[in-house]
Amino acid sequence: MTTTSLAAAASTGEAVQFWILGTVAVIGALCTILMRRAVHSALSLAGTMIVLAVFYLANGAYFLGIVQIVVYTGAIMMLFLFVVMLVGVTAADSLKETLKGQRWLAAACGLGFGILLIAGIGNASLRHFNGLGEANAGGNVQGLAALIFTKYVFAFEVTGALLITAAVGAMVLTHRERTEREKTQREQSEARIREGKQIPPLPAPGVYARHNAVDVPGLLPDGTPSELTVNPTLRERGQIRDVSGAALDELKALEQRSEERLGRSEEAKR
Amino acid sequence: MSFPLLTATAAVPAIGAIATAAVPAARRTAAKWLALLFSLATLVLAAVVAVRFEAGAKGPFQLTESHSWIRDFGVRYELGVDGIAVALIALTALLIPFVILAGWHDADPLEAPAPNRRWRPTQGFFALILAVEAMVVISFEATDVFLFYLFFEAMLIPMYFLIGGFGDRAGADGEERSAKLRSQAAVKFLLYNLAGGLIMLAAVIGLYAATADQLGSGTFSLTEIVQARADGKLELGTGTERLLFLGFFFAFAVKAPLWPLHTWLPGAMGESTAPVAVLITAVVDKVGTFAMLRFCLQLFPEASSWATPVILVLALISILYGALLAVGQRDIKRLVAYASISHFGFIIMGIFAMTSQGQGGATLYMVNHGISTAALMLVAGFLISRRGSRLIADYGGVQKVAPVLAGTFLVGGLATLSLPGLAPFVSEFLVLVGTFSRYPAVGIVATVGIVLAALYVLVLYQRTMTGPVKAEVRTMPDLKARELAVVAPLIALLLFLGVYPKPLTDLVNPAVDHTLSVVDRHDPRPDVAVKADAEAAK
Amino acid sequence: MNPVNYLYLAALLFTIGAAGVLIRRNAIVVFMCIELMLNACNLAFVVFSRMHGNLDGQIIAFFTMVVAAAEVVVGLAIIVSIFRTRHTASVDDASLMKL
Amino acid sequence: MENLIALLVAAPLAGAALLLCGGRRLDRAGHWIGTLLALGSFALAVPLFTELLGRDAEHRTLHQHLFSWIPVGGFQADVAFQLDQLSMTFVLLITGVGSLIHIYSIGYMEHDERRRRFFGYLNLFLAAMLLLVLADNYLLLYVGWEGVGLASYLLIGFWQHKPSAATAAKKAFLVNRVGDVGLSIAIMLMFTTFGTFAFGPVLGAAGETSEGKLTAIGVMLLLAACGKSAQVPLQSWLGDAMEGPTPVSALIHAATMVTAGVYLITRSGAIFNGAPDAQTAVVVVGAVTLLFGAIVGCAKDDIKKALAGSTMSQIGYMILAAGLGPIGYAFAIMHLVTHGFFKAGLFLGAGSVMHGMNDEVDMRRYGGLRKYMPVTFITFGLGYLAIIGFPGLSGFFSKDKIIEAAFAKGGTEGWILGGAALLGAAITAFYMTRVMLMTFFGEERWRKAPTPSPAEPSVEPAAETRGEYTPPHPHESPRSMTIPMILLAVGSVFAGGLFSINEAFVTWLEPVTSVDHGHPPLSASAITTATIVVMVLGVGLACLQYGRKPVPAVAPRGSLLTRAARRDLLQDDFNHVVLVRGGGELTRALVQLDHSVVDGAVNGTAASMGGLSGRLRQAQNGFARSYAVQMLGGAAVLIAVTLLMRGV
Repeated sequence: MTTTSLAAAASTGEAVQFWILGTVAVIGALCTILMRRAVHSALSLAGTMIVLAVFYLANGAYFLGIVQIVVYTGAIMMLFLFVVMLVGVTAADSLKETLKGQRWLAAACGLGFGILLIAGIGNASLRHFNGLGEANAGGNVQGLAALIFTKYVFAFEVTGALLITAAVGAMVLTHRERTEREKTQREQSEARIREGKQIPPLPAPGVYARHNAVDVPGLLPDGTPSELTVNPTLRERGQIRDVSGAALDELKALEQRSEERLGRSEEAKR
Repeated sequence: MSFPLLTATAAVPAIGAIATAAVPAARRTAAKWLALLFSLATLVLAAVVAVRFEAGAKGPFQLTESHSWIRDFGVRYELGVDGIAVALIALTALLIPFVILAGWHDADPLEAPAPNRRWRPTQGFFALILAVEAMVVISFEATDVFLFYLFFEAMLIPMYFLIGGFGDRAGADGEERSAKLRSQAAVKFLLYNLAGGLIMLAAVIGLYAATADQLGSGTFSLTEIVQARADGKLELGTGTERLLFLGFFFAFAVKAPLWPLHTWLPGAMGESTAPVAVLITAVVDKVGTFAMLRFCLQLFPEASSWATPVILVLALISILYGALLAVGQRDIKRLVAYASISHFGFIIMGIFAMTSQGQGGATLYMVNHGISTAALMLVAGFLISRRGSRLIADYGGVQKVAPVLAGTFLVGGLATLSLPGLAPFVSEFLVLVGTFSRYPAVGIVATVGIVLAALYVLVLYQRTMTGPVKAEVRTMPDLKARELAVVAPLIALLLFLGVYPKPLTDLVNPAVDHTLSVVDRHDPRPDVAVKADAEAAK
Repeated sequence: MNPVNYLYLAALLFTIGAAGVLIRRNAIVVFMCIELMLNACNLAFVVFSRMHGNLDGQIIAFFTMVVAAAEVVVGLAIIVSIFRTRHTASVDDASLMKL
Repeated sequence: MENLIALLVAAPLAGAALLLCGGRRLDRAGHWIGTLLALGSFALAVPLFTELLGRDAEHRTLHQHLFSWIPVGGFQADVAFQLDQLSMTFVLLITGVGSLIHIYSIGYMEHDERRRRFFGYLNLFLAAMLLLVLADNYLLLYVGWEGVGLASYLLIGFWQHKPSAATAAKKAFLVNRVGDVGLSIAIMLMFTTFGTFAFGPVLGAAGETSEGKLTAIGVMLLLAACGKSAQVPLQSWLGDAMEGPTPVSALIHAATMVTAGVYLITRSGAIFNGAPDAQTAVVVVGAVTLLFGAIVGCAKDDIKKALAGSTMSQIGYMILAAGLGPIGYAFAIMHLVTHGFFKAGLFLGAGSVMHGMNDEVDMRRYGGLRKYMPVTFITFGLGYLAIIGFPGLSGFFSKDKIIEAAFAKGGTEGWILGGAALLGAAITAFYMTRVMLMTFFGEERWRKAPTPSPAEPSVEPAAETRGEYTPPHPHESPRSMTIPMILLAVGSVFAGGLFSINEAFVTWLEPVTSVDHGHPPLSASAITTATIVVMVLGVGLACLQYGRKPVPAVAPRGSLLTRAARRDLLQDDFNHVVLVRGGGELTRALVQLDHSVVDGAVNGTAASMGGLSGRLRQAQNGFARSYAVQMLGGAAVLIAVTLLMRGV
């Protein structure tokens, strides 16, 4: 779209776009707060953000629109997803309220707040719009750059410092300092021997099944699943996909078929 | 720019406080001597102030210093003294060395400190005393309302720790309980005074707003405001002025303390050690009455006149009530505390009698009461430290085993009942005359206080010092050299000021006259003179 | 259509986000809601910049994004470490503000 | 010459300072120093007296201005002395009798380890008393006034280990303090009325103000006089004051201090002359007291208390005379002086008796002592004759004049007052005779062991009655004690006569106390004869009751009046019930009030605050989300406020 299209009164096209995407955005937001699983929240939030990106573009903030998509939807939301994975995708927290009266208070405050906000906007005299025509004349990015590196250069620098600090902080928070020297393989094996239980290395998952997914436990010769074979984290979350039942059925079928074949062959001998 | 004498007078004890606090824990004695040294240096400076001050000179304040401090709010670092301030600074600087000397061993760590006994850092004790001195001195000097308010409030912090942190060794009840009572008393002291202070803060801000409103640029300077009011540049509405006055007066009445805002005093004085008690009643409380004279009257003349009747009645109640309760006390220190309440009633009555005798007397009263209470209280402290009990009933016949102690105690008591020949008589009589000449009824009722004073002092003396010697008292040693060195000068001073108070009156009179001229009240003329005028007119 | 509607939308989104913060217990979701609120603000900024015809609003929005990024990084790190120690990401379980 | 006046006060003051601050190292020489300084003060007084005599009557007033004491605004108090005939009389009496009693005390207090302090106090008293009579303004007089009060407090309570002594001292000081309030109010009135309180201006301008003011001042002065001179209704302390050592009773509570009230009223004559109502009050007080004291004196078995009662009544005479105005002032002072001699003599005699009877004070334990202590007997006897107004002795002249003056008041008033005075004279004769007989005549009751009597609580039997009773060995007192007694006896014999030789004393005092001779309805001779007659009656009555039949060793129950009189006519009981107990209740109630109401209000506020905060802290549940709710709510409120501000 051209800079001229950013006059005070928005075009009909923009109106249509606003009403459609706006609805989407709101729905996305509602999903964000109502979905029981974090993943779904994250995804619906991403949706809302993309819609917002579009709105940015529509408002002549081309650079911001792109940044919104790249940084937010691309980076930040992915970061969210990573953490969600780390904490547990399937873990769905109950929406049942534990704090007494919290929900009502929240509803009341939120509602009142929103109403007040909208009322404020409503009676603010925002009739007159002068678009970004001349502001974006030299190109939006150039305009921003000019401002950032002249007027807001100090804030810019500070923000940079903030980012670095944040990065370092994240590292510090997540990084665990080793309290003792890492054990050599020899020491580990010796320790194992000394403990006496589970001397050989842990069995790999899915050995006896025709599976090789980490969340599927290996089956013992009698076909029962062995917890040992699964990563303890998954075990804790109870995210073990127990396939032992299916596997046993398959095994039975296999034996039957093989018997049939063997039986035939015996008859042939006589 | 001459040598900032007033700043120095306040700064020396402040530095002393820091230095004393910095002395390593092991060197307790060194800390004591250091504190004593600094207090004496302050005394010297105060003497210099008194000498450099010319009583007759023009202008309300002398030795003034003025620097801009918080420009945006017109807060200035303004110091200046009038005769009243000089007298009180001298009193403070004079008493502190005795307080330190009297409390020489009060803050010594108890030998073999048991777990339930708190370690009492000597350094802290003396540093706090010096800190209090510094703040008191500067609030006597401050002519900027905000500056005054600052230190008026800041004073509470060291006082709080002095009251709550250091008590008599092993009171009649165990250390545990006395410690609890002590902290309660300290909290009460703090809360009372903070409440007063906050109300005053509101009034201070209100005053500033008024000045900012009408003078263009807001100011806290006493002289400027008084001047502006005199010139009619600054017109406070009647209602406003009265509210502001009440705001100021409330704080001062709590500090003074005036009935019914007095109940913090007996606790604070009863639970703290004798030197601290002296510090409270003889030095810190004086700031309240002093501020009534300097700020309430000069800033709000009309309101002061408006409030006079009520205040006089309250003062009267304080006099009689305090005296009666003193009679009823069973605890020596609390008795002295209630006696002080009665005396503060006299002071306030004198201030608001609005006569030169009344206010001059009130100022002398502040000084004399400081000295006399110090004498009585410190001797009582020595007595209590010997027997380890504050209850009057635990004593008896001390006079026989420790005559010097009893004698000094008696002199202190006689000063408290303002016997002629001792300093307090002069001031008390002046206050009475000053009040009587304008409000005869009030003056007459107040004289009842004289009789009651005799009653509680003599009853106290009779029960503790005379009669058959109690068994616990039999081995009581007489005053030691250090204690005598504390009491003797005080008594000498009491005698001197009782016989020749002229230096003090010469110092005070001009200031009082100035105050009265600001308030625009004049002494009533005697009938005969009036009649003579009438004849002359005919 | 009047671009003011964008502002209404922003207000709505902001309120929804706030409500989310209040009712969700999962720290991650709470964070998302905060992001939502920030975005709502950004939208408002952008619209304002259009309204006044200069780019300062967008600059602010830009800074907001950067700060949000930083905040998310640190916040998520905190969540992770909390999860490590307490095996939960519920904000209610971390009621350490009460002594 | 003027400059010596200050020395009069300074000498004993220095003595007091020296002895009280000197410490133990002065113990040995203390009493000599004290006595010497007292004598020195007397030695100073004599040349001053001659100086005054040398001048002519109008210029017999010396002034000495030391320094300005309290200058505040219109309030100008100076330390300045005025020595005129009135003051001079007192100075001689005080220093003279004082010195004698110092000498007497050397012997009397010989065995007391705190003798140095005793002399210190005595000197202090002398200084204060001299200040009182030498001051030239009422405020300085007030200083002396309270100073003597202090000295008497210290001396009454000198034997502090005795609770009774300590209590008596406290009582004396308190009752005096009540009087002092009167004096201070009087001074304030003077200041507001005349703008000054120096004798000259005030008395000079007395005429220029309203009678009401003068009456007020006069009544207040009278109150002060009542306190100091033990006049009804403030007399209750004098009886107990006998707890003090006998020399003290002689000096302070007989000769000098208690007469300060008379001095005050005489000195303020100008004021009273202008206020007849005040004068009436004075004479009433005087008359009542002289009867009151006399009656009490009849009932007491404690010799000192009996004498105390007599002192009271004699001072009643003086006050009465002073209240009569110019007719009486001079005679009041004259009686004061003669009384100073003979009463001091009597007390010293009593002291010497007690000294010989190892401190027994109950006259019922005396008897027939005349042959054991002749000197005491003779001196005491002369004093006795003097006080009952035996013709020719000093008491006769002074008292007779007062009675005349009382009649001369004129009208029924005159008759009443004169009658009272006569009656008083009769009773005086009665009880003094009683004392005389019970002590020096009759059987020697002290030989038998005493039986402690329930009827008379005030008498504590001396030497322990436990075990077998060892009777005392009455003996004459040492020289140091007898000599003063002799001198005083001489004084009490001749003083009155000397003064009356062509009215030397009256003319001497005239310039100060304007004298006018009233005209009694009866001729002077008639009154004199009447006086003698009633005196003889009283003596005769006493002889009948105590001379003829033996005196019971234990006081009989006695009539109602007697029992009342033994209890000081129930005046103490009244005080006890009304003041002591009532006051006690009041203070106790107030202490309660202070704790529960005044303090309680504050504590209540604190408690309620605590409760409120306790409720509030439940909001701080530590859950981040509820904090978030509060934050959002707060934000909402803020927005609402801003919107409202902008007027929605």
